[in-house]
Amino acid sequence: MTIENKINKVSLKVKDLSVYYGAFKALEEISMDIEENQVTALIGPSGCGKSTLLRCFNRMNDLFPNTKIEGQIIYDDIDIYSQAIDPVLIRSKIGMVFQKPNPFPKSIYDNVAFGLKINGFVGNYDEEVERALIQSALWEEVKDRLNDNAFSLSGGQQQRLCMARALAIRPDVILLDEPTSALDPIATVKIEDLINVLKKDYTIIIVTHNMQQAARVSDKTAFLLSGENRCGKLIEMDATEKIFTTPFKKETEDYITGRFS
Amino acid sequence: MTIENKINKVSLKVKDLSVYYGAFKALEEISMDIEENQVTALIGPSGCGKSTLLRCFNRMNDLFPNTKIEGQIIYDDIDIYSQAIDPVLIRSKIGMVFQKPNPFPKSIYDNVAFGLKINGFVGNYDEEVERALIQSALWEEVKDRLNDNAFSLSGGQQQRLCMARALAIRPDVILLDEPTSALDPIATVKIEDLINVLKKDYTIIIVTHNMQQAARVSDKTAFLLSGENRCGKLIEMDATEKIFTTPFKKETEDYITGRFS
Amino acid sequence: MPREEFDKALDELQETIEKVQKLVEKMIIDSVKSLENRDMDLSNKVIEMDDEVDKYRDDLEQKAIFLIASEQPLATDLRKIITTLRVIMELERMGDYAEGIAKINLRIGETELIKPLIDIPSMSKKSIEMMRNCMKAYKNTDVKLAESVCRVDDEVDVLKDRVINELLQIMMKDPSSSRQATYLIFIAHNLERIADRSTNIAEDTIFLATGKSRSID
Amino acid sequence: MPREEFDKALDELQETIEKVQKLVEKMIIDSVKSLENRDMDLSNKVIEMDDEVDKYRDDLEQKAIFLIASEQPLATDLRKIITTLRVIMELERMGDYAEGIAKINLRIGETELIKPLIDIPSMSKKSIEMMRNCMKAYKNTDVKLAESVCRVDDEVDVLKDRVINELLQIMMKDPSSSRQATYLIFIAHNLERIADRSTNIAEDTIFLATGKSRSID
Amino acid sequence: MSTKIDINSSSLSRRKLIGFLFISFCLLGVLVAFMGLMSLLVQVIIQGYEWVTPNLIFNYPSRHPEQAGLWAALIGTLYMMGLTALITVPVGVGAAIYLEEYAPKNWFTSFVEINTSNLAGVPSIVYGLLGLSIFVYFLKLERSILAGSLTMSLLILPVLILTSREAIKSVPKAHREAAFALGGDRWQVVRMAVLPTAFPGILTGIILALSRAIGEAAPMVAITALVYITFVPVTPMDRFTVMPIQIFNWVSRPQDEFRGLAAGGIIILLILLLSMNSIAVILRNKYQVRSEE
Amino acid sequence: MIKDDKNLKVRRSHRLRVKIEGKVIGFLVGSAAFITILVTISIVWNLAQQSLGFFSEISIIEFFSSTRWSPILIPREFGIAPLVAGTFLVMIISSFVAVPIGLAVAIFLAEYAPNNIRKILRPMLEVLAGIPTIVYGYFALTFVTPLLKLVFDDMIIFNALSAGLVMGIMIIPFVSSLTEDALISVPNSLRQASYALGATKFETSIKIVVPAALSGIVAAFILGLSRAIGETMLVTIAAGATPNLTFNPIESIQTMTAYIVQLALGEAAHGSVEYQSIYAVGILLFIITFAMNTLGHWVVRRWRNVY
Ligand SMILES: Nc1ncnc2c1ncn2[C@@H]1O[C@H](COP(=O)(O)OP(=O)(O)OP(=O)(O)O)[C@@H](O)[C@H]1O
Ligand SMILES: Nc1ncnc2c1ncn2[C@@H]1O[C@H](COP(=O)(O)OP(=O)(O)OP(=O)(O)O)[C@@H](O)[C@H]1O
Ligand SMILES: [Mg+2]
Ligand SMILES: [Mg+2]
Ligand SMILES: O=P([O-])([O-])[O-]
Repeated sequence: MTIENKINKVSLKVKDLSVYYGAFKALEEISMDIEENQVTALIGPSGCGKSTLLRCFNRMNDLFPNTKIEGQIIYDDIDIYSQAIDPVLIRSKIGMVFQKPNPFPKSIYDNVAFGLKINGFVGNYDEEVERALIQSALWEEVKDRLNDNAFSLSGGQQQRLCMARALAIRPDVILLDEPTSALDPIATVKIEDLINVLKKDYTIIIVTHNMQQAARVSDKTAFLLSGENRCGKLIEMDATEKIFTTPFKKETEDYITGRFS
Repeated sequence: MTIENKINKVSLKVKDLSVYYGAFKALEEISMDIEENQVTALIGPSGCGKSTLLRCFNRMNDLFPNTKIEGQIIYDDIDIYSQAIDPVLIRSKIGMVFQKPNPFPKSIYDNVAFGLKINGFVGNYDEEVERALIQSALWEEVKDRLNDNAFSLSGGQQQRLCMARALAIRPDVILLDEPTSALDPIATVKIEDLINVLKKDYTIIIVTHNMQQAARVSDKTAFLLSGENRCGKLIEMDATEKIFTTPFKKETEDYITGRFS
Repeated sequence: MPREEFDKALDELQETIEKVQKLVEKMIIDSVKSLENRDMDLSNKVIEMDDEVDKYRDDLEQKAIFLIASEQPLATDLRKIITTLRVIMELERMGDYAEGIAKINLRIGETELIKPLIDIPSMSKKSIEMMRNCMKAYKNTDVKLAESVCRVDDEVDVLKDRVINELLQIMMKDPSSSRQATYLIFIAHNLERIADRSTNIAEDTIFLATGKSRSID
Repeated sequence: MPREEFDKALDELQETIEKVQKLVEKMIIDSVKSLENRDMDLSNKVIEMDDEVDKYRDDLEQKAIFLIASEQPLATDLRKIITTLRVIMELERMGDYAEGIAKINLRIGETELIKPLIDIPSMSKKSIEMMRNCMKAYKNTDVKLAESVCRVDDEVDVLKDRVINELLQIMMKDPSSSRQATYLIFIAHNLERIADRSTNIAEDTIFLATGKSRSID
Repeated sequence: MSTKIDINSSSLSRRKLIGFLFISFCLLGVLVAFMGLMSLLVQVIIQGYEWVTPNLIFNYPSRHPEQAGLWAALIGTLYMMGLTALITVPVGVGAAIYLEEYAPKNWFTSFVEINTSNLAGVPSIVYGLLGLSIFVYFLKLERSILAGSLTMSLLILPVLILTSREAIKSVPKAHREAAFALGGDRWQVVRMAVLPTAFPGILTGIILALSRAIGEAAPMVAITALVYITFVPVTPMDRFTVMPIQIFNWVSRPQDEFRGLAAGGIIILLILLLSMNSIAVILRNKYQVRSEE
Repeated sequence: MIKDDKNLKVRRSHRLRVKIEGKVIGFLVGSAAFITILVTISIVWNLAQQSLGFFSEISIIEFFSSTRWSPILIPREFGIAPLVAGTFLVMIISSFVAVPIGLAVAIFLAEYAPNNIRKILRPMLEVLAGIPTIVYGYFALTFVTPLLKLVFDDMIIFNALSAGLVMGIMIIPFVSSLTEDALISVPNSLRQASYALGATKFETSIKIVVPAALSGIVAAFILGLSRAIGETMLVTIAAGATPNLTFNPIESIQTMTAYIVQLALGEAAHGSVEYQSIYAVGILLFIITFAMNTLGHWVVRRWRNVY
């Protein structure tokens, strides 16, 4: 058997996290460890709170009115929800890529450089932009047209550009919310390959509806499910191979085999 | 071996069909037989002309300006593109369901009755609406709320409502253009089950990007591919099991195994 | 209930398996019977039945593979299909052994047997019982029953050794009976292998139930 | 090039297969060598090697099944993985036969052999050659080569019959050698089964290449 | 860049300060805008509230401020609105339907399209000039209420076409496709699938366009020439006046009493307008929520 | 024939009726669209014809080069410069008010205002945008001018400054609602992307949202100013009736539109040069605003980002 529960360093530690949208409790007492330089997949039926949980990691939920958080997320020995922490700082350490490619209506170069400028980077911008584009496997395709508008790229290229944009500010963690659901199969494969390369240097958390994708790219998989009261809970978290071949919980098995109703 | 090439009655016979959008040739000399009471799947990479071909079957392409058709589609011994034929008549015999559920902002009942009204149906509307809803496996879920707005239904229910709407006017053929691509997995399964039931009474043509779906629901599969000049051709058409286990053409194999670039 | 079609397809696979099981059982019974009764016709019939089993096997493999292709099964579903592929293979091989027994019977020809058959029929009975139990265990994913099947296998081994020893005695006493004795030894060997196959199916059942691999041996 | 990761995974499976092939080859060679040289230590080593083969087998099955789960393979890809599962099974069984030979050797014990070994080593050579060829055919999806392997199988069958007849003669002449002769007959039988397994792999190769099922037999 | 989170990043506090200054500026802008507009309303109310009497509504204009009233103008306004609506609504909505649903996409339709949006921006006084020379002199309608209505129709026609087109455009293409796929004729598709959905939007457009027409004074100045009207128009060929004109008339007089009277008239006019506008806004908000579902 | 209505019972005449109905309606709506073309043609033809009469008596050179506009008082002189200057003076003053404040209001509403505040403010602005211009004129004359007189005591009652400031206030709702539309049409995903990169709200608004909506914002400014040029009653009431080639805001001036009103009120004899002069002014006004509107729409079309 090669399924080993390797013990890796914990990058993000979630402790008893509950999330409320107004009076509605979207997530209840989630606790999990996100390990460093591993890909963690969040799976579960629609509306179980995967995106909500993902957005907690970089405090994007702060942007929605009436959101309330209980519990902690420990990153770098600090609770990112503690008073002293400005979410802006967190977000420059924990990058995010969204479901639909959303490049800015600027040149390819400016898209990648945006985060650097915002964060007051002093140094060689060209170098950093090139590095980020190489890392996101886009450099070869765009190096001769860095000043073209980002919208001139195909959907898959746009998504990789969004990856480059996130990578440019050298985050530790990258959050991906269904990054390929708007892409065709070929572009999807490219993004998955990219994730496989990036996990050597980054901690990655990915939300996906595609179970095969979770199986392909991730090391750990967490299964969330919302119960009667529509409130999401963590049912099971384990090595990906384990989850997809012999999950421990019946709910997981039912969901994975499509017998969940 | 159970892969048998049963000979069924031909419902729609495509003969040397070419389609032009202005000067651009989107499809080149397609010839195929669509068999009665069978599900035929059209697969192929994005932009190869699947939707274009599908729209030829009920002359929906007429609605786009500058579309030109060469060749014939024989239905009921008549070329549906001959001068004498009014496309409106064709469309009441060959129904269509689209990618995104598109119910009208009316009540559930009015949605289903819409086509009946358009076609000047005289008779018991209630009966017909019920029949169509039963056929589309939606009756049980909506029978107590027929006057609710159709938007109050979930995505999957909406799509089944669109099926019912198409079924209400008793078509012979149903065209489905990626009918589940906007739905979640559970709703998808329901639509697939529905297709499996409907094929006993209807000839069905389905465009899908999901190869497993094509494999699950269809009896025959046609693989289209566009070449250098972006012009779509029919590469191979055969029994579905054959296409997905041992396709004849290398292009098909490459596409199916995801090695197409 | 979701995945109805898929569940139906899985049930169909199971039905085919059961059909094959019945066939193979009959083959084993008939082959031993033909040996006991020196019934060459029956032996020939057994040999013919093997073709039928092969056809079922091919059909089922085809279907199972297409099912994997079309349904993207995961977890238990996937194990179920993979196990089906393994089980049908074991059954088919069991059929081959029965066919082998029939063929040996033809080789022995219309002569009298050198000794009355006692242990061989009881080996055959044990094997068939094992087969039934393992298939029951498989059908119901019954790990306990599967494990018990593995234990019965030892009894068959003991019987086999007894048969061989006995036949060796006969050979030593009466060298002219060597050929037939050797044939009978092979028949015992075949029956023992049939029992082994049941053990394999039992192990497949454990894999199906737990995902644990079979190398417990 | 798309599906790089998947192709890499397929290559890994192939590598494991080749490793196991080498191991099993060594087991066969060593088991026959231990028989020729009356080398009990070597026999014991062969028996130990079987565990290693089993481990590889389990590992590969695990990986292959996960690959099916995660990559949704279709057409050739799917056949490739299914075939890999079959091939590893055949190889493992071949290892079992080699182990069987080694075990029989232990049973024969430290006594002299009743006759010099001629046909058994040449059977072993033929089987190994078959194995190499069928694995080559499998690796390169070479249908021609696979078909040729099936033909060599007949030669092995002829050899086996010769060995059995010869041993039967010896038994009749010298009943006291019956036991050892029977053992040697089983060894020949095992070698023949090894060759059969190669034929199976050759048939799997044909399935892989064409999708046609194996019941050509 | 460091890996550790730097809690007291100084550059961050600078960035935050800039952001704070900016929002302060924005708030100041909002304050000024609303102060300006509010002081307008307050000014009008302060000066005019005591002039809002039954006299103001039911009397004819007079040289004596305390006897002067809006009656002729009020009826004139309503009369003109009715006529304008009769003329504009069928033409405007029809043109919008044609442009959105029937017209092939070619140079002609794109010309019409650009043309309507430009017409919507043509100063209202130019429409007044147009009405003056075409309706008053060329067609010899004199300075009649019909000439006024026709002029006003020209003025609001582009606006109505634009808003109706927006409303029609906002009906998803998918609805049309679905209706066509059910065997619908083009007109059936428009009538049964498009117009019901577009209706609230079109209605909003109509109300907004009419309320614009009520407030417009400039073209009416050109048509009516500010004559002194002390009767209520009966036939479409009668001379007339409208409320903004009457108010303008009062504003232009130097006496403070007339200024107060003007303020009173403005209050009446605003009440009429605000209620129409509010209906439109409410209608649109309701309709927007629906389409988001 | 296609197995028509094999199963479905339908009225026989139905298809035919639908067909005829469709044809008639098609014709009707087509003619409605044609009317809009007629309107344009008649505007241009009418203005051109009338002003041709004017230019046959007054040379076009004098019209553009003379700096005095005195259509009634002898010596009559028809130099358009003072009217144009007056018009642009008011427009420029109003742009100083409307552009920054309109932008600030729009950014506040689109980016900062919490939902409930936006829900109140936006309709309020829209309703205010519907207040007739005559009311603004009244406001300028009776409120702003007296207020300004406290500062500039030598100011004339009718002056460009008061009219311009109120004009600015008047077009704020127009500018801000167009601008807000442009800002709101920037998809939220861009804002989220920016926040996710560690941008503050200010940085997101200014560096992402505003540039992304720039074409719409510029168009809003242009269209707003075009409106200021064409505005009539406000300037007629508050800015005076003194054609005056000056850029001093506290003087009395006359705009093109105010001139037209003045003449139209005076019942200038139909066919006289004075009567025709308003059409000459009108066509110039038409050309200027038409050009600005075309520019505004072109900016939107040309630079719009398609998401
Ligand atoms: N901003 C919000 N305000 C209120 N409720 C919200 C908000 N965002 C999400 N929700 C609710 O919280 C629950 C979880 O939503 P979330 O988007 O996290 O689910 P998800 O698992 O990502 O679903 P999906 O797979 O459809 O993306 C849902 O019931 C959703 O309706
Ligand atoms: N109305 C149209 N006018 C001009 N070109 C069109 C039109 N519709 C489709 N095309 C072009 O025709 C080709 C085939 O398009 P079609 O939509 O049929 O492809 P498809 O196979 O359905 O693709 P997808 O899988 O993305 O839906 C494409 O190159 C497309 O750009
Ligand atoms: Mg989500
Ligand atoms: Mg398509
Ligand atoms: O086929 P077997 O010899 O392994 O039973």
